[in-house]
Amino acid sequence: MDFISTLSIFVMACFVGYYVVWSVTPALHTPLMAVTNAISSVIIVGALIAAAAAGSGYANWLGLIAVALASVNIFGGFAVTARMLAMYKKKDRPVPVAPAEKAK
Amino acid sequence: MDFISTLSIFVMACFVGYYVVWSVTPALHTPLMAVTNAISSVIIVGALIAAAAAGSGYANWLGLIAVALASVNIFGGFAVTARMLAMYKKKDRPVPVAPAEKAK
Amino acid sequence: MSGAVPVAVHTDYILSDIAPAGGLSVSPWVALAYLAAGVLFILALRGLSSPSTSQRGNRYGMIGMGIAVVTTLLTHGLASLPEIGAAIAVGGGIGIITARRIKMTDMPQLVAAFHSLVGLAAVLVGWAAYLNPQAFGIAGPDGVIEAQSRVEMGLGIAIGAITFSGSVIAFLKLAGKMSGSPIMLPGRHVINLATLAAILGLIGWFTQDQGLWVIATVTVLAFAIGFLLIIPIGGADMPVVVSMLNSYSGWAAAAMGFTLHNTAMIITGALVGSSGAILSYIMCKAMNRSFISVIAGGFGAVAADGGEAREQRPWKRGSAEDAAFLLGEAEQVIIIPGYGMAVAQAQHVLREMGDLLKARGVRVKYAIHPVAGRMPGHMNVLLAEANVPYDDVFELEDINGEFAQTDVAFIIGANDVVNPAAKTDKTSPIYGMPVFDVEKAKTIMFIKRSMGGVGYAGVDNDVFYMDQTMMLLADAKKMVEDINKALAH
Amino acid sequence: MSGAVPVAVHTDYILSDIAPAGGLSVSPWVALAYLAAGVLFILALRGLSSPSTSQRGNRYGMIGMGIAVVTTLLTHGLASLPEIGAAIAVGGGIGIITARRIKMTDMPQLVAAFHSLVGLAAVLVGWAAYLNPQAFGIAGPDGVIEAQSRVEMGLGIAIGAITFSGSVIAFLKLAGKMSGSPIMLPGRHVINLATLAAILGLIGWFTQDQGLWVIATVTVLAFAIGFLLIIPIGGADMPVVVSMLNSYSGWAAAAMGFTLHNTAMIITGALVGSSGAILSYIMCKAMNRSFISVIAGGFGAVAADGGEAREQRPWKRGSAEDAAFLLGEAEQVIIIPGYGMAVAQAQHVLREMGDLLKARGVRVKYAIHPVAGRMPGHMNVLLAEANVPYDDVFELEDINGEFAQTDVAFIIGANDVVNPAAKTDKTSPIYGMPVFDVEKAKTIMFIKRSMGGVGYAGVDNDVFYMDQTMMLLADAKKMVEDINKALAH
Ligand SMILES: NC(=O)c1ccc[n+]([C@@H]2O[C@H](COP(=O)([O-])OP(=O)(O)OC[C@H]3O[C@@H](n4cnc5c(N)ncnc54)[C@H](OP(=O)(O)O)[C@@H]3O)[C@@H](O)[C@H]2O)c1
Ligand SMILES: NC(=O)c1ccc[n+]([C@@H]2O[C@H](COP(=O)([O-])OP(=O)(O)OC[C@H]3O[C@@H](n4cnc5c(N)ncnc54)[C@H](OP(=O)(O)O)[C@@H]3O)[C@@H](O)[C@H]2O)c1
Repeated sequence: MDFISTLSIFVMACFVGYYVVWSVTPALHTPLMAVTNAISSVIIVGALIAAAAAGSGYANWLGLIAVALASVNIFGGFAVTARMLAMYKKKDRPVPVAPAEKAK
Repeated sequence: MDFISTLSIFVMACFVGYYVVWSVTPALHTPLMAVTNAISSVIIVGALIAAAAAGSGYANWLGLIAVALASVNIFGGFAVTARMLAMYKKKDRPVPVAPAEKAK
Repeated sequence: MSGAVPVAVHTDYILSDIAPAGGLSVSPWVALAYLAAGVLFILALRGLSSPSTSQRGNRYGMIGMGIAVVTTLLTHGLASLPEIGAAIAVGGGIGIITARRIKMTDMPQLVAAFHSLVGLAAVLVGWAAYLNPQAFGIAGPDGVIEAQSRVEMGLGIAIGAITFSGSVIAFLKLAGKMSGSPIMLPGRHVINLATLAAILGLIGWFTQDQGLWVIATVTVLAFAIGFLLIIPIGGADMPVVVSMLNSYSGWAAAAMGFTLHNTAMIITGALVGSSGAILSYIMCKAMNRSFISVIAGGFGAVAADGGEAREQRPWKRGSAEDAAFLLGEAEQVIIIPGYGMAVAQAQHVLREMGDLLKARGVRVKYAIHPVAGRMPGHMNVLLAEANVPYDDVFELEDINGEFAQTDVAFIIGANDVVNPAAKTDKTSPIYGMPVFDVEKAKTIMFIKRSMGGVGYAGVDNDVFYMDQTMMLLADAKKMVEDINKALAH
Repeated sequence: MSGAVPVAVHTDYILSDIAPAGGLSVSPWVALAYLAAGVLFILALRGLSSPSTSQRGNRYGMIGMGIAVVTTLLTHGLASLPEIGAAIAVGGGIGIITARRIKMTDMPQLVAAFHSLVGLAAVLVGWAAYLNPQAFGIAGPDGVIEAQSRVEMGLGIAIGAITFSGSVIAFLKLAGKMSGSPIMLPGRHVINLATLAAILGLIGWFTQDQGLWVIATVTVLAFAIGFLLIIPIGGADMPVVVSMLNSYSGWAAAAMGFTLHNTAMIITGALVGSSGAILSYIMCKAMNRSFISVIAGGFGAVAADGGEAREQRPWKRGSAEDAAFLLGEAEQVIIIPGYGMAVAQAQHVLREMGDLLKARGVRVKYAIHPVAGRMPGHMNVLLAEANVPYDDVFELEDINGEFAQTDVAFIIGANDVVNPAAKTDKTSPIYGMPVFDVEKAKTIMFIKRSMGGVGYAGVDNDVFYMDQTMMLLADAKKMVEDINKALAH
């Protein structure tokens, strides 16, 4: 994969990002921040390569630490997003008539 | 440029196309058809390669014909789009008070 | 194996960087130029998101095309420049003259005609690539084309050929040079599927056998299926077909882009492909029909039969003077233009009428249904041509609530888009299509030429027979001219 | 040239396909898997266009991440699998527990904390790539890294380090572990620009000299500038900063993606980069401030001064019983929540209040300003947590016309977003920001803790002193509980 291909993909992805993010409904902007956080941990790919590679003890250790850090984000980010979205989900169903008890 | 890069660019471009076209205002759907027509004549790139290449008389001729056909589209498509858009443009200015004469 | 034509090595390139044995490896600057062209095309379509940015967008498109053409010429030799210049001049001249001369009402035909050219160009480019694969960097000196390129080439040629012949039929039907009524061959679905299967099979075979007969047969079959697919579709369904063919021309360009590893072509192909597909989808949805039912064809035929038993019920006829009086007294008038306005070329006199009414203090609004006319945005272009202010033009959802506060709903050459059967009659072919609630207006004026004429869907319209409806039977342009005369008095 | 550590050739790959001398050429299936991961991430964000598709979107995101991780492990050896598994387990465990435990009101801090981790991970990956470039396929056996990769690596490390230290400060300020007031160093703009220039210069130098000191200096300087950039920004501006850092973390991932030629990372980087940039833009625009003025810092300081001379004018205090009475009699109540509601965690009792009022036949609507609270969508999440029906929640433009027909505008912990100075007072720091027209409502109820407390912008609010305004001074949760008690009687 040469540089220009990579660049082309990047440029196209920037356009996609621009449009896809504008299409997110404002009510879901907080989950958006959480889920982008989770997916930006795709940096774990680099971390895994470093952790799995033979050769340099330092690089291995840095990789392993990075794997752990990225994992916090991945699991935490998706989980907290799922938790938030589940709240919105509830309200797609008909409104409960007397939900006051549950609230406290 | 390997196949997967090309494919990646294509996939991203499909997403871009999807969003960019949905963002076109319905009032401009006719100009949209005209301008997509014009840009799809980018096939002229292939035609030029064939027309410019030495080696095969047939391929040269096919290329030249394709160049001419694509040129009809390019010039015609952009020109007719410009003509249509100029009409919309007029109305961005304040409405003329007595334009009834011009209409016939 | 007759088609592989070994050629001499090229010598006349300026920035030659073709790796002769398979796989174009172009210089980064060239690749960057094509990427820039692709990005400019994206910006061109993006500009269409509002009328104020649209002209700039169109210019981006032109610049993009200029970059693509110049880059190609610089990298692929200027030896044949005179011939190429001549070809561009001839084609460009024809294109510009056509674009200048064409009437706005003929836009659907023009688009169909232009598509056919793109389709044919794709076929020719595919053939040229087959005959001279080294020039495209897809074969070694032995003339053997890479398998992947063969598939792409075959697909490009096939899609291009379908686009060509399909667009020709669509053009003929739209231009009225061929009967719009669907021509139904017996067993056509079987024939079509078999032909399609044959084309795909041959493209597969082509990876094994580079023979001329394979690609020639693919071409012929694809031309044939283009005809076969479009012939049974009624003239009124042509706009969906045109848009679908637009989409095809995009995919054909993309297929050639894969062969040439050309970013500009790939991006454009995807843009045009999506664009056509989305417009087809929008049209089908606004008509509440499935894409499959449009493509399966035969719609016009059924409709013409279903629309006969009519005119039993009483209805009221009005004169231009009656109409002018009521319009002049109104507080708010909503004008609903449709296909008939385009046929009659009544847009200019209609705008005059709007101006006359405004001068009397009447609030005038134009309501445009997403499928009014015969092409997406058809009415908008015509009203724009007639200088109707953009702010007076409303879309269905934005104005439909206003009919209850409207004195006159002025229907000019529209029919299906105001038919309440779409809301009430489950058996109607237009059931489910969103329509204007004209029946809520105090008075309805309905311009058409005769009580016998039907709209696109060929169904009767209850609005004709309503108490508050005044039928104005005449050619739309004539009728509005008469109304204007009466208003001017 | 001290940093190039030549290493042994790797032997333990399963699908090893690294071309050792520069340029990763991966198997098509692997590249396809990364592309699929990228597409799934796009679909994840796309799902957020509506609450009903959002959960599916989140699952797409998880699947995409799974594909990326598994693909990497399969192609880069399972030798260290136990260690890697342990690292994932520890990190994942911490992540899940945090996600479960965190209060919804603490979401801004959590996001900031998570960003800092992404930033740090990017720095570590960059360093690992520097120390063991062969593993990443960016250097030959001699350990000399390609120039282009050095630039990408340097940028990735620098952006990652800025993201890390900036996010740490943002976290500390948002969590109240550090004073929110801006800390202004003298000459900070000069220091910052010089540091940035030094970083870029060193990255340029790095292409010539692969020495450890270069990259180490870049790292240290980038950590420093992260602190320097964020320290002078007031605590209240932190949400814009968090979003901006989100954007940075995306660009850092993209830079590493260029190094690894990894489609998933490039796509994700672009998505996250755009997302953060657009959210920052939305926030700045909704506050009518320029991004530059936010980044230049010092906003909180000015505001705190400007907001002192107050409380000269008369105002009316109400009790919970008064409020309950008026609310119970109303036909329509619009509730405007703000940052104070989040601080007081009053969302659940507020929903209860809404239910009690609805049971009495009052129409209850919630109006959410785009920058209410401290983070985009902040109020929506809290109301969603409290089970407020989605249909009762309106955005600014959709509800602002309704205040004239509203009996009670119920402002709970909001302040700036209802301040009419934004419409009238050109000297106000919030001038030009769109606000709710609460002054058109018959009665205004205003919950805050004291007449002295100011909102984010630190300015006085004319609404306090209006004839129809009833100040309800108390903690928001306490006040609403009292109102609910009174309503229940
Ligand atoms: N816009 C698109 O993209 C698109 C695409 C595909 C299909 N369609 C279909 O096209 C239809 C469009 O609806 P529409 O309401 O615009 O038109 P329509 O339903 O086709 O009706 C056209 C009307 O105009 C009248 N008319 C024709 N020529 C006239 C003339 N010279 N002077 C006065 N009246 C004339 C016709 O009646 P007379 O013959 O009695 O005069 C008829 O009532 C919809 O059914 C839609 O689904 C639209
Ligand atoms: N949402 C975003 O993305 C974002 C991002 C950056 C900046 N901002 C800024 O944040 C501001 C948001 O405006 P806002 O109207 O939501 O809030 P605000 O203007 O910050 O006002 C908060 C109000 O809540 C009151 N309050 C605080 N704690 C309370 C408690 N426990 N009980 C009752 N009342 C309490 C405060 O007064 P007392 O202290 O007297 O109680 C104050 O009046 C805007 O200026 C916006 O520009 C928002």
